[in-house]
Amino acid sequence: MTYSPAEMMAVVAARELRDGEVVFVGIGLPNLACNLARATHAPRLLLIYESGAVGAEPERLPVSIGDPSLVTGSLMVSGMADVFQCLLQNGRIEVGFLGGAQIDRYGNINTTVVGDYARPTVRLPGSGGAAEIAIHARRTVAISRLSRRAFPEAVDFITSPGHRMRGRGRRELGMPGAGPVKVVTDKGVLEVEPDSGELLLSALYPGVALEEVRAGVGWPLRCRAALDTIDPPTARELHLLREVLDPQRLFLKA
Amino acid sequence: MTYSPAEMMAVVAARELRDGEVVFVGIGLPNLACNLARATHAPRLLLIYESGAVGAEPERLPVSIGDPSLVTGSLMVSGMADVFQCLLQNGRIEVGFLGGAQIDRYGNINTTVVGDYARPTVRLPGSGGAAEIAIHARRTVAISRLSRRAFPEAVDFITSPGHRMRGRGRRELGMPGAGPVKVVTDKGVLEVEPDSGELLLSALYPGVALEEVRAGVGWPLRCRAALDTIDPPTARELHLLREVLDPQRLFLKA
Amino acid sequence: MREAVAAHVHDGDTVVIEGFTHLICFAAGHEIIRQRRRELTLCRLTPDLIYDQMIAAGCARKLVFSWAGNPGAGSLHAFRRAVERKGGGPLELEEYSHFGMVARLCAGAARLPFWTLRDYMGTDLPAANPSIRTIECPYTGEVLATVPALNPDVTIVHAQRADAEGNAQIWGLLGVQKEAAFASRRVIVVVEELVDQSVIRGDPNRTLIPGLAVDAVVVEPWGAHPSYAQGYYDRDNEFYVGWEEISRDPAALERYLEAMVYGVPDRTGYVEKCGDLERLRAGSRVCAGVNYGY
Amino acid sequence: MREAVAAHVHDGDTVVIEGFTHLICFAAGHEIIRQRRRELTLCRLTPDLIYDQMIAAGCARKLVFSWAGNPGAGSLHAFRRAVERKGGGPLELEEYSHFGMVARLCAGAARLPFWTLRDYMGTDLPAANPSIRTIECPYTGEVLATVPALNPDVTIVHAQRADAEGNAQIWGLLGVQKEAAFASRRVIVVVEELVDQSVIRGDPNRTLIPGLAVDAVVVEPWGAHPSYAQGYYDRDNEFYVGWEEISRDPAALERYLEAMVYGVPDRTGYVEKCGDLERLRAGSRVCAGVNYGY
Repeated sequence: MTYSPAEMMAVVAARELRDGEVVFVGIGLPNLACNLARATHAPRLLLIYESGAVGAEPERLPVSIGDPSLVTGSLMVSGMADVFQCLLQNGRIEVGFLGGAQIDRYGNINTTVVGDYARPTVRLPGSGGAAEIAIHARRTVAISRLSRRAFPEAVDFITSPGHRMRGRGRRELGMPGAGPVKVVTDKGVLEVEPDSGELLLSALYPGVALEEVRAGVGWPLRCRAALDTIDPPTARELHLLREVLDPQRLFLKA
Repeated sequence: MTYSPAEMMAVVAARELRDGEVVFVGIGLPNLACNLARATHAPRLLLIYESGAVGAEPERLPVSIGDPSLVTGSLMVSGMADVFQCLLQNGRIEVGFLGGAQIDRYGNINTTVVGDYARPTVRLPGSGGAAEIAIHARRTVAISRLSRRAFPEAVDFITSPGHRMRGRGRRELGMPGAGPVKVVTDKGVLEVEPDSGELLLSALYPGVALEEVRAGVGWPLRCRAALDTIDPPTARELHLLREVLDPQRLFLKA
Repeated sequence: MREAVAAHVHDGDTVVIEGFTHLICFAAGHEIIRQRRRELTLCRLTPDLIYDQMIAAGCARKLVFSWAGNPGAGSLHAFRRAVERKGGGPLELEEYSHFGMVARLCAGAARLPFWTLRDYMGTDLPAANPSIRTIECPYTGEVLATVPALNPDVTIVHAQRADAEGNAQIWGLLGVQKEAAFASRRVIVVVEELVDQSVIRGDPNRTLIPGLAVDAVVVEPWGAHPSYAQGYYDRDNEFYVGWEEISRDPAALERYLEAMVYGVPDRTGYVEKCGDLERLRAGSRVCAGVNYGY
Repeated sequence: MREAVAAHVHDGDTVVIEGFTHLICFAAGHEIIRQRRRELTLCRLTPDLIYDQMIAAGCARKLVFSWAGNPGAGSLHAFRRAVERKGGGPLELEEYSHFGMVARLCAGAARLPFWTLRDYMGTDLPAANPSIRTIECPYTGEVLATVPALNPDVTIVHAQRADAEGNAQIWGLLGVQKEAAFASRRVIVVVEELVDQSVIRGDPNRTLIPGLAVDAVVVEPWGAHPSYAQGYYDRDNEFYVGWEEISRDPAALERYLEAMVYGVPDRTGYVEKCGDLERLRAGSRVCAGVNYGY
């Protein structure tokens, strides 16, 4: 069965989630991944959106993290002061999802500017909650398509800290969470090497050559000693994604 | 028409309130005073209880500041973090009521201990919200019966600051509110002298001699240059207190 | 309740049973007394009758509080005997104002080490409690008060209703229950009614404490008596007024504990022994619903 | 609305129109554009289409924000042109994360000069914004981040309903509206429905903003369109998606403002010109009430 890179990314991200975990969800692929996990191996996954919806079970595909369908039938609605103080800063979020225009060798993510901050070439949206998710969630999973532009040696601006920031580590800086332990791309998975804080290739998707991954990364990418094998999407996973979760292909286009 | 000291105190306190003011209400005489004011000259008085009930219109006489009748039919229920941060510290409370076992020459109030803090002769309840009400309400009105024990030259413990604390003034200490500008007693009214911060006699109740007041105060009480006249309770005020607001005489006993 | 207290309340723990007049979980306090927990640090804004009973029963080493009276009725005499050294105690005290206690729980809930407030200038409270300190604003240079975070070992919250996962809904006075629950290492939610999760999901804005913060759910109708539960039963004010006489006399207080706490196996036994609680049953003032449609 | 904006929004003011996706008061933003307010400091977590329009219309001198995108649909191009100096601007920026903006409003609402949070270590945000500072905990010595209070001149909040005194009830997403209202010198509440005070008093736990903090109440059905009001109407997602094309082209944006803002006298005119908004009308998912009896 053929499948698109977006479908593979949603499936791989879903498999990262364990049943019963509390997840801070973003819109798009992270939302699809969470709902795919709930429909398969993690029915008790608890979804929290930074908008304040806790335990959401949307009856339609939400088009934003503030979609009304995330409220109706949810377990709780929190004001945003509680979301950030009592849930995130309190340490209640086990997994956070992040995406970004740039992810660098040490897992730092940039969603602020391309170029200089004061006179940017491209002005991106900014942090939103990403800075604090990267700091507080017990672990985060980043999702991004490989390209030299998207994976530079060092990001232009650190919006969400990774594992080494200007030479300093997370622990030294007092960050509670473990940071972006995995990066799910369209060709394979990168994982952090604990001592160096550097992202290494840990798995290639079926049929992808190592050189294809290296071509999309702006630093000399090292590989973990043994690469994990990743199964392609199952028929059931593809069925759920295509027929149930995103039948209009809003987020699964490519 | 005869009336009790408690009735006179409730009436005098009620007359201190202006229509439309936001009042932090205590139980007992302050509550009666507020509801008397609402029933007479101040129908738009807004009652807030530190328990979180805002705009309460209790259908029975509340026996505590957390009475359920303060919630039913109120305008809003706030959690206590909001009560203290968004309402009181925010400066939204125009009048606060305070009582206390001891009130001294400078309007300092003690509701903590008689005697030494570590080995008290009498352990009183403590501050509750009184410390912050005394600091933040735009002005406060204290209600207390005169006696040498209750009005010492200096309180054993400053729970709620008055106008001079160990020689330092409110402004110097950075207090937003004006403090206890009036003390309503069972024989007359004391008011603060702005420059000295000292409580002076500003009014005697009908038929009370100056010496009766002085006998109940533990310092050489000075009088304001001209004393105010205070009318006795009207028939309507007494009717409201006795028949409508406290028919069981829970708080009007003596 | 027996299992929840056995599992989550240990000797030496810092314990919070919150609820401001409303929803004070006497059922949990009584079970802690029955299980003879010792050396507890009891924290509450208003110790109320429940901590007076726990102090009398010998559960407490220390009290952290802001107003220790019998609201509208008099004194907490077991507390006073301990503090005034008149046959009770010793009992260590750590005293704040209400705002200070609220702020301690706000800090605990936010997992910050302290909270800032504009308070205590001119009062003798900082001299009595060295944990009340100051900090300088990094923008204006103003000096403001601070209190340290309170992170209890266990918090017990009484709620009108919750589902089996502990998603708890409270209406009426909210006190500091949300902050206390989030500040705590372990949380027991005690409810008047266990409801299907669809009831919770039907009105998610009513949820105060999410199940993800809750370790045990206990169903205990009348569990807040003689305190009250809005929409379920009124406060037993006669009992509050009568406590003045009971607590003033150590022998009477001991007889009360024997009869109503040690002398009953559980809350059901207490309710039966109380006799006619139906007189306190709430009248009906049901509000209209709102539309969650889109 | 015309009177409320004329009375409470002045040139040079710091203005907050809050609402996280939900209840964004486009009606107020359009009226501010129509009254040609200038030199405003616009603050919002998510500038959204409404501030993109206000920036395009020349109302803004400065933007204080934390996420400037078109949620789920693309960019805010008027904002980008100003920042990237491609024909727009100049526009001064003051940038935080969401938590930082929330914390600034928490401090403002509590009338404290700053708020403490555990954030920003390792990020480049403090280098970009010198208002992000640090403080040392007086108990543990830990260094924590601070942000300064935000106290706007005027905050505009859209609510489902309020009484004539401005006691406002909101359900669904709550965002930071309560904090923004309490932080602000002046507050305008815009509602879908003006209700009798008995409706508010029937369910006091639903009230988010009390009338004592409100300076003006404006009734403006559909006032949040193309944003949404839970229980009243859904988000007009087609408009959000379509904004990408409008805002990308300065001429198209200008035509939009001419037609839908300058070209209508008020919100009623806007609603008429929008045509069939009924397609967005919310379905019915009315929750059950709770008992406030005692």
